[in-house]
Amino acid sequence: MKNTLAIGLGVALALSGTVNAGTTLDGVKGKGFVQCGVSTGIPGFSSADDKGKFTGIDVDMCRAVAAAIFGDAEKVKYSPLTAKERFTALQSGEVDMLPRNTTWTYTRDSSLGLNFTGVNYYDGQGFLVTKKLGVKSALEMDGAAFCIQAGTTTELNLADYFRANKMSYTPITFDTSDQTIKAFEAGRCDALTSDQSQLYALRIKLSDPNSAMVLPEVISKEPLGPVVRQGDDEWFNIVKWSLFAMVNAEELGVTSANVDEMKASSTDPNVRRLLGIEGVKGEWMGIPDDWGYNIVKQVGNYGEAFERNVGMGSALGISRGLNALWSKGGLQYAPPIR
Amino acid sequence: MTTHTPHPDLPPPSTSVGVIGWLRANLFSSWANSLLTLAAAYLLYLTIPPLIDWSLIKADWVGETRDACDSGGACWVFVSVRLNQFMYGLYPESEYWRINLAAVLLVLLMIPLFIKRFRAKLWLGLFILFGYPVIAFYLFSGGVFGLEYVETSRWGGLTLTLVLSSVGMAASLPLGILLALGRRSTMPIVKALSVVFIEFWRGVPLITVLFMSSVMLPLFLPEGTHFDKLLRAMIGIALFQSAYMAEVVRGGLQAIPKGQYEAAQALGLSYWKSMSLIILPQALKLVIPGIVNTFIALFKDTTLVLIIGLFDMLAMIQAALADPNWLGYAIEGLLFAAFVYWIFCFGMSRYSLALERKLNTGHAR
Amino acid sequence: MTDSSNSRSDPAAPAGPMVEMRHVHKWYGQFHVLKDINLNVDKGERIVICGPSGSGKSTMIRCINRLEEHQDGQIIVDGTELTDDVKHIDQIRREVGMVFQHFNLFPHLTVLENCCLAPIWVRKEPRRNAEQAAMKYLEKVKIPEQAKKYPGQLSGGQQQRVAIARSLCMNPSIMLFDEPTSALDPEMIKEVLDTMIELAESGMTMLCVTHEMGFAKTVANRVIFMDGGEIIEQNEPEEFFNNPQSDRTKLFLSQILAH
Amino acid sequence: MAAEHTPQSSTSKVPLWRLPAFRAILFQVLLVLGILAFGNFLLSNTLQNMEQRGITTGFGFLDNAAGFGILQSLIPFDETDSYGRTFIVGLLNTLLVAALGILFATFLGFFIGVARLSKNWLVARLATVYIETFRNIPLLLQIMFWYFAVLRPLPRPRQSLSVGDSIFLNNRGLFIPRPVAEDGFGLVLAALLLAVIGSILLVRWAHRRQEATGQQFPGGLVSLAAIIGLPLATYWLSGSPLHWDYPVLGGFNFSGGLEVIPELAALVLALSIYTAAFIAEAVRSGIQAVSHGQTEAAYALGLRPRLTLKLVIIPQAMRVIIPQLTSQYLNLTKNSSLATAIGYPDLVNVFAGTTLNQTGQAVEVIAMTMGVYLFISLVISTFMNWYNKRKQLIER
Repeated sequence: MKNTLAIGLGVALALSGTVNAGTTLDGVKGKGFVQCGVSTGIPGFSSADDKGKFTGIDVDMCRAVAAAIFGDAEKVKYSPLTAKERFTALQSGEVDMLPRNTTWTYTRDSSLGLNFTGVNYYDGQGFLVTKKLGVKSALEMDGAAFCIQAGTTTELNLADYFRANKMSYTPITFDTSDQTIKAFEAGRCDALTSDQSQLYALRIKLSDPNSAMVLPEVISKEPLGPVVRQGDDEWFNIVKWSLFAMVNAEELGVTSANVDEMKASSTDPNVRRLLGIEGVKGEWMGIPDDWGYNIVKQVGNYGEAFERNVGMGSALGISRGLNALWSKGGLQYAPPIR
Repeated sequence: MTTHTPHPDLPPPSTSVGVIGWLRANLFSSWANSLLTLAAAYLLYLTIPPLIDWSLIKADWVGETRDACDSGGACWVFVSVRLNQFMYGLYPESEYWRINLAAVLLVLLMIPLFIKRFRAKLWLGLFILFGYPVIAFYLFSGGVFGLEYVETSRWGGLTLTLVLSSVGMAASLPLGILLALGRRSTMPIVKALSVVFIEFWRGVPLITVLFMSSVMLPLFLPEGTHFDKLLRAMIGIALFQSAYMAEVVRGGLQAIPKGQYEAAQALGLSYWKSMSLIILPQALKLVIPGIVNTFIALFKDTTLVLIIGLFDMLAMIQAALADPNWLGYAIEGLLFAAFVYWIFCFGMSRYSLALERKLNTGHAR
Repeated sequence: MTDSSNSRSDPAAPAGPMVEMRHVHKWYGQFHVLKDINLNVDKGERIVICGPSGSGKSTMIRCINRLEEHQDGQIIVDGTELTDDVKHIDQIRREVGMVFQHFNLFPHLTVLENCCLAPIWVRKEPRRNAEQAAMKYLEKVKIPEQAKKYPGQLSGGQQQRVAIARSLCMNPSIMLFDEPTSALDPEMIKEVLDTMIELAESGMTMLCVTHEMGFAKTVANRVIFMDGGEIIEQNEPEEFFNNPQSDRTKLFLSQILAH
Repeated sequence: MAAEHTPQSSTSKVPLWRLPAFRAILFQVLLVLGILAFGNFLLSNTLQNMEQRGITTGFGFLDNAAGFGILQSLIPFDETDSYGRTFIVGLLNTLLVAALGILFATFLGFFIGVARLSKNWLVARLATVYIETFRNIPLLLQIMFWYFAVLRPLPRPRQSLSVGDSIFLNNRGLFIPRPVAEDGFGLVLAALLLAVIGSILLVRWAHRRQEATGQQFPGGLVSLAAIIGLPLATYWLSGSPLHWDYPVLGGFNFSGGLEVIPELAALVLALSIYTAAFIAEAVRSGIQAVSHGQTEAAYALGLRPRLTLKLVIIPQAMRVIIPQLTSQYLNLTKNSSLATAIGYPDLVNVFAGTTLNQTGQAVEVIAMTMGVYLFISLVISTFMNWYNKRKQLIER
């Protein structure tokens, strides 16, 4: 007995010793897929249909990274995470990247061991109220009860906002956004507060979406973007530039429909660099040269992803607003690929 | 000498037997009792008829959409439309037969356990506990024999509940036995370690254990070590329940008279032989009800995995409740879940009771 | 006797029977356990009841202090009739002591506490008096030195003697013994029987269900044989053993005395 | 051992590794080494991982301002308070739920357990149905059900159900007037204190009198009357030195008064109903463990049923019940962590939830959380062991 135990222990130690601390990219290549942390269900950003297939603008970030590395956008596995779990899951290596409606803040960037790679959606915190309540502004809501999702910046912003305006409020905090909307529907709270984009997404989950409205006010800046672990610059770059490639593609007018044509015939050096035909090398980040082409071909440019998932054509019907390209009055601006 | 002829049996007075006697003895033996009976009957009158009316008489059973639910009673259409998801989770529909096959196999394997004449019950039981899970695993996950690979994140519904609980049972029993033996060991360090281990797991809530295993475990392991999320939940559940199991088994070990230990030693058996051949079979037999109770607790505890984002049956139902097409049928969904869990738990507890009775008479003879 | 109601069987005769059973019937469900039992027990009488198991002997004596309820007939104990009236039941239970086959001592109380419990709570005696009385009876059953111990620390024979002392503490006028020795090891039977003999010699009225025929021969005034829920035969011990009247009794005696 | 007659020569002949004592020591040494190695392995990995990923460590975060609000707090708390204080707030909320749950579960459990043994067939059956229903359904499901069942049928604040314009019930909770002490209320408290002390003395006196004279005195009843009556009388005589803070309907909801939030109500309801089923079984098994012979012996001695219960049955049944009861209390306390499923701000929800998420220091936060539960359970089981030892039946 003791012998087998000792041997077993030895083997266990030896085995675990051989798993070397490699880079995230090596790990991903070894596994053959990107492990991507997404939400447990925010329509338009990341949600699974009843067949278990994930879609959304955040999901498209995962797919873009997979396309860049493997040339196959389907090589992704999704970990649905609650807001509470997400950072621990990323820190611990449970997931490789976290595009999950996560607001870029100083604390998170500097003390959690995380790096934000960019902004794939500029958002702001708003309020969803029932029309019957007759409230026109958040400033009229002294003493109201708010349904919030635990572990979000929303929780902090709400506190700040009411403190700044010398008003009181009651926070009712749930683990998932589904719970918040259910409690809102049941009348547990007067208003649901979250990022505005999410409010639109949650509103369609009400039995009568028209009974509720999103207040025009925005009380905070919520730049949302994919997050990776600190200390792995190579991986940081891959995720960051996957996003930039999508924005650049939109700016250059390259879409999934015309990318093959562009690749064959475009003479614009910017396009040629984006598609990996000349000038820049993928191997600088340890991935194939045609990474940009693969992203645009399989996922589309930023505008396509936006329209498909959250834009006017989707169930959410959100206008581009802040998320329009810088050249069109918005904030989306990507450094050039060169 | 007279020959004694016994008196004929007389019928008892009519007030003490039959319906009247029964009523008098059981419902109206005193005025206080009568009052109690009436109160209880009133309570039943208040609850049962409306419940039956709602859940059976006025209920809607067939249909495809919520429009089918218009008669004011329970809307079981919601459950029947989503039933496949509640049972199989997000498992690919074309592969349902694999789960069904595994279930049929299990039932077939279990049948001999209820046949009196069947001899090798112990071996079969051990096979079901330890051999069958391996078969079921390959059936479910595929990737061999040309079966399509289905990743564990798509396992769900009742299937996942059963997978989690059966693996938990299979793993926690041997671990629990080892710990119980460790706790009763004469070696001080072994004993101390067992005590610490048991008390630790018994002292913390399962939810924190699951949380730790689901998100923090990779932090403790070398970078790049990858563990399946389901497997991690299983490890958490197994460790947690093994501590409870250990205490149950320890109770059995303590109940075995000292003479049995001495007899085993006198036969010159080594520690492991005397334990596995003499002591444990008796001790485990004694604590079967306790073991089954631990299994029941484990079965119920598997619902907690929904908090770490695994889709067991309860989680599938919750997800279905968020479907805007079916809002407002939470009661039906939760009642259905309650019913399914109840059937399993109640079945197990009855089985343990029957077993206990059978073993008891065996003792008396 | 303060009870002025009609329950006195015969107010004119103060030395009337201690226990009087008239046409007593009892059923367990459909099963007729006691069939038309008629029995008079006089003051100071010592009666041994025997019979095969299931013959209703225990049931009969347990009816006397209402541990079992009879459904037909009358039972009168020391002038008080047993009815549903709680007052009567209390009255009778105070007069009747009982010793059980399995001792039924209270395991959470010491021997002394076992003995004092009823005197303190039922007769409302001061603890000091109750304890003194208890010690007296413990000395009588020859185990005063065990007073501070718990029942679990005593042997079976000692426990049964404590049980006897416990009953005596209530100063009963009649004692019921329900197979007091059948749960004991052979070497302990004697010590319990000796105690019982001593008690008999002090003039206590006793009803005793037992298979100890030696005890019956030496102590009893009367032996009763029961079978199938009826009293089949009753007689003085000598007559009973030497000259049984019924074939059923004879068969029983041959079985019990054969070994 | 064949060689035991000549121990000296045997040690020299038998190889060391075949001596049981040596094997035991070797095994234990190996075990300790193995565990140390394993622990070291985990620790070094964790440290390395945290270092590499730049995760802040240490407990310094406890002093930082939390910046979020908490639904229910037993101590003053606002957003500017520290994370350390969120720990206290969560812990107190957990203890509140546990205490309320234990209280209700015990009453309900004893009631059902006794009903289960009732001679009344209908009552016994109902109790059985209760037990078999609620202990065989997962607690998490029951919590969700009750939360839903509590929340769903209740009206919005403006349509609150009310009793005499002072107690209001709506889907934000139950609002009752809160007593506020004025000057002179100390007198009432003093009266209460006096009554309690008096009652203790009275019960002692009654006991001593019974020892001495055998006479009994209904000390319990008189004490109860005194404890209730005396403060009430003082309250009335001193001119009702208490006013009530009534809940008032403000803009969105009631303010003032005492508020019971639906999350708390649902959680306490679910926990007590669930645990009561187990306590009822413990009570039943405890009472049934006392053999029928004990009751008969007591009856034969002339003790009435009530006294029999008090002096013979309950003291013996409690030995069986108490250990099971304590472990149910422990389970209830641990199960209160399921609060997080319905958003009740308990320790797991507030501290291991929001605080963990805002600070990202999972290791420290989870360790503190587990530590608290571990501490509670160790304290309770230590008490239980002590109790068991004290109450063990003394046998040969």
